[in-house]
Amino acid sequence: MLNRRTLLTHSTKVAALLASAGLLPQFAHAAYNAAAFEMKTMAELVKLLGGSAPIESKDVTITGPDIAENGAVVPVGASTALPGVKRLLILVEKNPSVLSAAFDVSDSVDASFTTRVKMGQSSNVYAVAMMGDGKVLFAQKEVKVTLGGCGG
Amino acid sequence: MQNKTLFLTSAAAVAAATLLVGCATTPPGPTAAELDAQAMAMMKASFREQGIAKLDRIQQDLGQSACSSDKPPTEAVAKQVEAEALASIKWPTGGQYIGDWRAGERLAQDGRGMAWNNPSTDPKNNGGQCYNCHAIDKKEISFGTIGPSLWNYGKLRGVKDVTDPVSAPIVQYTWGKLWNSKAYAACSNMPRMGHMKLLDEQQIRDLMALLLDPKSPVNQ
Amino acid sequence: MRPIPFIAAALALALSAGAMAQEKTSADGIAEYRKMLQDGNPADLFEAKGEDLWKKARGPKNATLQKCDLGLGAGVVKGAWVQLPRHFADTNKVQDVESRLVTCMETLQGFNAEELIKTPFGSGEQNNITALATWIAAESRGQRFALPQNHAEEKRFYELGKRAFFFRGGPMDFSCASCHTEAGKRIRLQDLPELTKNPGDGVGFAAWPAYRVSNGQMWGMQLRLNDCYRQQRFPYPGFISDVTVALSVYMGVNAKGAQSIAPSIKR
Amino acid sequence: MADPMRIRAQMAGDKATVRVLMNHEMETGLRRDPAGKAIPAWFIQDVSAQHNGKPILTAQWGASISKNPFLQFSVKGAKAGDRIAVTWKDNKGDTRTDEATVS
Repeated sequence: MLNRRTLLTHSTKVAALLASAGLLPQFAHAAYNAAAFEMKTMAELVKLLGGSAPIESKDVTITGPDIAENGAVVPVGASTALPGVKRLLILVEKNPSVLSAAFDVSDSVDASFTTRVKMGQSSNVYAVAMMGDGKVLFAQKEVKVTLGGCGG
Repeated sequence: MQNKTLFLTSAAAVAAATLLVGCATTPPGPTAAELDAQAMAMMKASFREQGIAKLDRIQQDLGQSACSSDKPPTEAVAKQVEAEALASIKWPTGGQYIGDWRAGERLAQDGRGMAWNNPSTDPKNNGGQCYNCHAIDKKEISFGTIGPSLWNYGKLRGVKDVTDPVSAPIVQYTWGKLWNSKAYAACSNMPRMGHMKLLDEQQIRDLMALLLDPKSPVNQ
Repeated sequence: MRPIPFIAAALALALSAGAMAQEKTSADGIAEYRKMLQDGNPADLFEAKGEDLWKKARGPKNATLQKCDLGLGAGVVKGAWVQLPRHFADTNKVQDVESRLVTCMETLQGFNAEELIKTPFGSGEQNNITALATWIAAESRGQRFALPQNHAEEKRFYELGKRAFFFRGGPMDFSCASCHTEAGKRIRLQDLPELTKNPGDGVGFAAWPAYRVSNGQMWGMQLRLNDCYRQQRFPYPGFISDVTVALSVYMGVNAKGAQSIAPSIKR
Repeated sequence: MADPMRIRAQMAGDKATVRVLMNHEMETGLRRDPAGKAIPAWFIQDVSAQHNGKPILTAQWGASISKNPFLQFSVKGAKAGDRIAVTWKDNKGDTRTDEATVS
């Protein structure tokens, strides 16, 4: 509820920013896709981004711990050695917004990124590779988030 | 204020050293008793009240002061602490010992309460914080090890029916342990849940159910 | 026929170790998680900020801290951390790193010490003190703790710290000793260092300051001890009050020989 | 102004491994302060990197990236002495660029 309203105001703000995007050439071709960060499921998200139905694949790798001692910081990595990958996504199934990060892959970098995400509860995390030919491949892994000790 | 205390205590230490210097080859430091007194003064000077955490919290009762060193209290003192604790136990109204294990599990998981950032000292705001120190339901992997495992607590002690008189001794002991742990061990690490008003009677009943109810997941 | 008893024995062993095995698995999982966080500790951000603050002219006197004496002489930072807290002749006080920084910020930069002490953790100059402490600790990374115990006040503070460590109070009867006098114990999944002796390299006193992932904050020993007392359900220990410095002397002297890994990363 | 990033870029074979730590709150907008008031969302949305001035990476982040974000990636064909620049921009329009030399 709150989420949607906040995101809507963001979209307006982002639109305004885009008008002045000439000042930031490196962002000129990459408008922030606020709608993508509103999606609740992988299927919805991939559809929005124009990909075909996602298929689980051994050629995509998701890295992360089996157990996260704290959900505020969960290290996750997405990678693939497949040629022709355009975009790598990191998703957390049970977060309010399923998409955490989207990386545009160029020839100058490996299709391999590591970052850290917040997780509200134990959940599957996904690495999703969007290929140049429209195929969408993914890998998944379950991460258990443990409760903290003491009074917090 | 802090500075003044330090100045006064060091002045006292210097004075003590000067007095003794005539009869010792090396200047002796303060005696153990002097250090005890200085430590108490330091505790008083170093803390201030914050929210619900008032300064009376560092005024020790007999049991607290008896268990405040790296050595255990003498047997006589320990016995006195235990006897006073046993006498303090409030047994459940109407002999009703057992509540709802589901509510007990929620309490056992909850580690909140009584800290200076908590809004009130009302037991309704407090958890039992049991998993901080004990394994209880096996399904919870995030458990502490300061206390013993409570997995199968009732089952291991042969409790098949909590109302059966055969179970009465263990039921009563468990209530007493939760109400005032010091009744059975003067320097137990466990908080006195009932005696210090950390939990109310109904909350303790619910924890009792978690531990003793044959239907509780703990006893499967 | 020979292998059968062996298999049976192995099976029995496996069964009896069942509960243990599950515990082992979660412990391994947590260890793996912690290892993943080692590379890229956000404490680096605070370390860099602290170094800048040390060298930057600030305060009413518009001076740097580069003449601050952390115990090894004016401006000597490397190695100072593993000898703190210690007695300082100019203040005639046993001081930890935060307490000493307050002295230097007052004398060299003209800050008001009372104001600094009153500033809550996580705001204003208190954040700067934490960043400075982080950098100072980082400059001694890998060195071994060797707190001096020559001065009478250093010895006295050790004894006072020991008494504070065992002091039981509050509505839950907790002392530092409730959790930290035995090896191999945990609260939930958090390992508890045994602080009455050297708990090992990079453990306990030798692991702070640390970045706390749970709240994304950088914690020096002052904030670490403050939160210990909050969890002990005690009243509020004053910033750089005697009890906090005395406890650090007690833990620091006990940790003699332990290698400092600060700044580290913690749950 | 935002505090600087920490960027380390080290050669590993024929690639440079880049590790970035950014100073940012990464508020989700879903939390409340102690008084019960919603804390507004404030997070990095766009991240980009350049190798000797040439754009090599763009990314979009949501509010679920952890506070004080960490990012690791590898740059092909880099060599010691090259410059790696990283830029972020948050939802309030604040931006920061820092640079490191490959070692």
